Amino acid sequence: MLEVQLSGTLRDAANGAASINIEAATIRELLRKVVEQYPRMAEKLEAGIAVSIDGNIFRDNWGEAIPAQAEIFLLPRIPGG
Amino acid sequence: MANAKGSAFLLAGGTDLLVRMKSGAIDPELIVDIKRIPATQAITKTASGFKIGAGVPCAQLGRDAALVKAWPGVVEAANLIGSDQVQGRCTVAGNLCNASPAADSVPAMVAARAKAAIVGAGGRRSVAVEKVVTGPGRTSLEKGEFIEAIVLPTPAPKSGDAYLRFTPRTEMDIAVCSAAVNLTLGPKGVVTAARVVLGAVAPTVVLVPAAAKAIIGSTLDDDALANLAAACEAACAPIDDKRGTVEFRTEVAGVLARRAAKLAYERAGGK
Amino acid sequence: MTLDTQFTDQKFKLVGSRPDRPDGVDKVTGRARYGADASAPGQLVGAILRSPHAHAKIKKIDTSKAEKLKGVKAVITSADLPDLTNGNRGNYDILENCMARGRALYDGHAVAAVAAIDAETARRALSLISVDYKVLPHVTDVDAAMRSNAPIVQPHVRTAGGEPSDKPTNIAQISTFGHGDVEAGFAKADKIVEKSYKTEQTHQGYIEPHACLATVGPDGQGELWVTTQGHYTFRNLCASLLGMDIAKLKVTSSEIGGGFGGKTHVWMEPLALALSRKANRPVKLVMSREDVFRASGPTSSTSMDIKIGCTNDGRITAATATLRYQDGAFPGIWGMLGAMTAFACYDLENVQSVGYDVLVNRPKVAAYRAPSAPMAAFGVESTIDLLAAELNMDAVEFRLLNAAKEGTKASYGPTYGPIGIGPTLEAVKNHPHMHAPLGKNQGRGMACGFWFNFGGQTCTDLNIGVDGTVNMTVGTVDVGGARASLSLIAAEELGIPYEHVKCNIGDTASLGHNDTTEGSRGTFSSGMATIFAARNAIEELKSRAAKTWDIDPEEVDWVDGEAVAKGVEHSNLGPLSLAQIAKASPNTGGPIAGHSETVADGAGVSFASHICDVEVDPETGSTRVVRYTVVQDAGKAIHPDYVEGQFQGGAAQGIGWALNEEYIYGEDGRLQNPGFLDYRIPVCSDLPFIDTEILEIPNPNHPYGIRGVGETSIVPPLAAIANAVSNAAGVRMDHIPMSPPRIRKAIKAEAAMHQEVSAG
Amino acid sequence: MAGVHVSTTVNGDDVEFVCPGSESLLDVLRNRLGLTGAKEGCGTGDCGACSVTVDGQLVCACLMLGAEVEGRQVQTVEGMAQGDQLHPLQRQFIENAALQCGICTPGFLMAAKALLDRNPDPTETEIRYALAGNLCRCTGYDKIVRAVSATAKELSQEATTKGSKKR
Repeated sequence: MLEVQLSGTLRDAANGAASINIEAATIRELLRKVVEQYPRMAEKLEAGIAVSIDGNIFRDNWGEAIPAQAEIFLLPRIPGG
Repeated sequence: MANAKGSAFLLAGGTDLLVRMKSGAIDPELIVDIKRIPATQAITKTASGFKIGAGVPCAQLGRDAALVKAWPGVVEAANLIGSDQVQGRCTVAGNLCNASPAADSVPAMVAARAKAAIVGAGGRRSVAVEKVVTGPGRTSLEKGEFIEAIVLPTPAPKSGDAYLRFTPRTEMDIAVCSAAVNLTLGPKGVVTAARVVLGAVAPTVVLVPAAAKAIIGSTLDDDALANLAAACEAACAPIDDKRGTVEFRTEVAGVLARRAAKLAYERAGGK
Repeated sequence: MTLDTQFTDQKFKLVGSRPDRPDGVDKVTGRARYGADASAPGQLVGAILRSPHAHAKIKKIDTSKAEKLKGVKAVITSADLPDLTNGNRGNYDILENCMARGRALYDGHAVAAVAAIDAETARRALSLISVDYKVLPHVTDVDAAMRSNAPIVQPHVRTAGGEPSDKPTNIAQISTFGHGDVEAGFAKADKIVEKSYKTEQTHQGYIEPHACLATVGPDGQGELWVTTQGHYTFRNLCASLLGMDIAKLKVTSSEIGGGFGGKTHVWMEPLALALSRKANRPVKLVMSREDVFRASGPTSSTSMDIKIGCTNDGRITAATATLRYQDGAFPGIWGMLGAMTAFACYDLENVQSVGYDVLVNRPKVAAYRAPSAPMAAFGVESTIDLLAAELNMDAVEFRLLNAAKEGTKASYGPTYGPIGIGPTLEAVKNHPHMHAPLGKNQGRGMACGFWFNFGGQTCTDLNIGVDGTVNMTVGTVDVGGARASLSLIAAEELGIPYEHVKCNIGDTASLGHNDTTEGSRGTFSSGMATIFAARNAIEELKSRAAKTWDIDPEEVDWVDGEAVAKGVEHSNLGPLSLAQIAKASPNTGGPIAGHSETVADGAGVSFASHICDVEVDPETGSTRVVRYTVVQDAGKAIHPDYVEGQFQGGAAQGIGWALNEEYIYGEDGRLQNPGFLDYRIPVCSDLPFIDTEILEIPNPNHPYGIRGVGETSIVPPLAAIANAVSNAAGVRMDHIPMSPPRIRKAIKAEAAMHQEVSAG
Repeated sequence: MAGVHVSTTVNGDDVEFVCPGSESLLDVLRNRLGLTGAKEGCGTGDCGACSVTVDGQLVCACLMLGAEVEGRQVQTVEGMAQGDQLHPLQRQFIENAALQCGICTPGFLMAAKALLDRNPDPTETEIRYALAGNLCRCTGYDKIVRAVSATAKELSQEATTKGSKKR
């Protein structure tokens, strides 16, 4: 079971929760289950999201494997200059 | 020109005119390029001083050794306008006629007692430079009149002039405020005559007789300089705008006048 | 094929050298073609009418007189741009920003556009369009916009991330980051410093205005030549807004004359396409400099409160930041980014940062090089200096004591891998600059900065010619020398000379989707795709060599640009060079190519520390930067000249921001200084040489260890210069830019306070 | 205003064109003569990207009327190289990585050439002030100043060598 930390306004969509517990082996599975648990997350995903796995930030690669016990953060997708 | 139906403009360097055309502020029906008139293109040394043709680019002033020696402050001021690119085109007559309170060359010309040689349908007349500009963007020139030259006198012996401006950048900027000082020394380094002029602190440049008075009779000691600065501050009537505040312009005008006076004093041979 | 992104500590022959850039000759001879340098047969000139009001209802637009003017071929208003956004509010905002829809939201907001046979006719046509406005109250200041009685910019907006409410507000979003218990942390502190700061709005100031040439036919096919950081993103967005098929709009990125984030967004390109579609002729649309300032995307102005507490031995116990960023007239995420980056340099047990995204009647804010980070760093790094002074501790030592390191939980959440903040601080500590004597009225300051960096979708194609030279096509825009770096990487992998590689930027018809060149991703992501494409080509080259030799491909190795047959049984087979294999390719299976379509993820975070000396004229407040040093972690510098260039350019932009650049709005809500005369970017005589020191702490997620380098260099300057000015002038500067009037005012206030104190 | 017929010389070639009296030299060069090397960064003489020389004098082409170049000698960046030989400034700009995006480069080259023509051995300060009319937003000017310095050095060495050969 992963403890998925939520940042910023993502907590709004999870009824204010700072973290949620999800069983997932890839980013794709993680995001699917997040939306299943919290349907309002769908809009946030649409707007863009990034997943930090053990400190490495992934924006797009949903096939990325998530190690067991990994530290997971859901972050809003960030633009650059 | 006087016969033009719409607006007619004289093109000297064009560095202000083209910007105004581009912004849509003016839409001339007629543009007359005076640079094709050879007399407007020369700096002439005369018995009484220098005649700078209306088409002479400012950069040319800096290349005229005699002029630089006689009026270093005027040349400095003219050479502060814009970049090298602009220097190759802009003119002191144009700088005057554009009638900006922040024009760099104007305070120095006023301090130097320069005169504008004006030509029109009614003939020629000569007017002190400080009488040409009547307000921001406004001059006392009649329709059909134009300036054919700026005339500078021969400086009195043991004289010096200087011009300093404040800009946030080192170059490519408009004066937030400025000061020109022209002074003459008597025996023992005592100032016997002075003209102090401020720019960008009022709708037109300001000649400050009280500031001149504060240093006449002195050897530019600290008290005299403090009085000079105070007189300058008192003469300021600036506005708050994107380039500076009333408070800042006023106090820095005093600082610049002080520094310009010292520079002019050195140039006059004072120690 | 190896797709392993892990860093391998490969030994390089070419990477790290400094060859001439491949686009150099074009750019020094005037041949390089930028946005405004293209033209098409029958081309029309486009022009845009803009709102003179900061906030107004548009009651009516009458274009009939303009349409009748001879030479006018098309006039458009929002009626010609029907809403096809299908509920996507983000896209609707972009559409509305390109052309006002019933309301003007800022001075400069486009309200109508024309296409005519020449510029003069287009200009006259604009003057014939009459717009009936009802002027509404406006707000341009971020703090004023947050007050409950402020004019509302976007009536549909409700605060995200705050207490649920149905009241219209200008606070679009509140974003909170952090961990621990800050109250408990402050309770443990021996010293606490709390201070408020402000920064004014600045513009990226790229020298090339936005420009494009659009052609759309009645068959629904179109082409767009445009100066952009992301032609694929522009294509997708323009196609979507105009109801075109993505495949039928070909977008070509011109040479780009600077972007720095400002060319990641569309501003007027959909209008050029709409005009062209209506006129059925090519339309060239070029912004004036005034348009660029009024109607493209500057960065946020901000207001913030920073509080940091520490123990007497210099350990920070708690830190908080409240950051109010204005987004312009459309919701953005700029306050959120400020909150994420504010404390990222430090190892903090208790930290909280709250970012407010606030709407005002100003142009839509866009990314500007490490967007939002410089302002937050200004507040935090100024406060850190104040705290160090309270402790009587050296400011660098204090930072080193509290710097984040591998294993630190970042203030924005995740735990750091190997990072460079400590090493940059050590380098600063030991740098001769820190120990050089200072002159009269001079002061020294230093500061740190952080930025994320990104990767993203990326494609590279690599086609090998029969003469053994390599034509490479990439999809990221070259904003500052990337073609040189990517050619070095391709040559390195293939084992051929740098001069044998020609790198092109492909149009949208040539490659799959590439994300915009933002987030310092160009060399990181296209570098990764280039490595993969080259390795893909090498597999093919090996198989061709095997065919030539009639042996199994498994028996072929690739060594220094040559195929080598493995094992003693093949010792009679001499190596085959890339050129030899290429020459034989028509008979071994046809053209040889390598390609890569990938998502380059795992861009490493980046840190920098800057040192700055300034001289302040106490009588005028005039400030000159007299010495400047940049220390930054690049992961791996592929072409060090252009890494240094990024460091120097970022520092120079930061210097302008710190000292003189600012948007100045009048009471009427109009921008007062939309030009390079009064928006004062640094000129050559304003700056000293900018010294650089490149650190190389490999990014574990890139085969070469590359980190992005483009953005972080703009993060520390505001703070470093503020610290230097404060040390030189003896007063703490809390408002950016530190223009001469602000410095004079601060000096006078300080003197008055001292007088009061001594009198009391 | 009515069209003006102008005969002039651009990069050594005789050229004729007709333009409205109010049209800038920059628009004439770019839109009528196909010389897009000079760029419009501001249109108000504040960025120098349109720098060209007229009778040897460095000017902003945006601040001059096309009609004014009647009978004059106009030089643009396109005329800087001699055949396939780049001007030393052009080469030094490439070798010193003195450009990033390159939009300001033609203007800088023209301004730097004007400087070296009148002052073959400028100090760093002289270079910085002479180039102050040209804005660059990418480089922080560092490598530009170095490239101009290096060119001055190169040209002076060349002059010395030539001089000694003559002797």
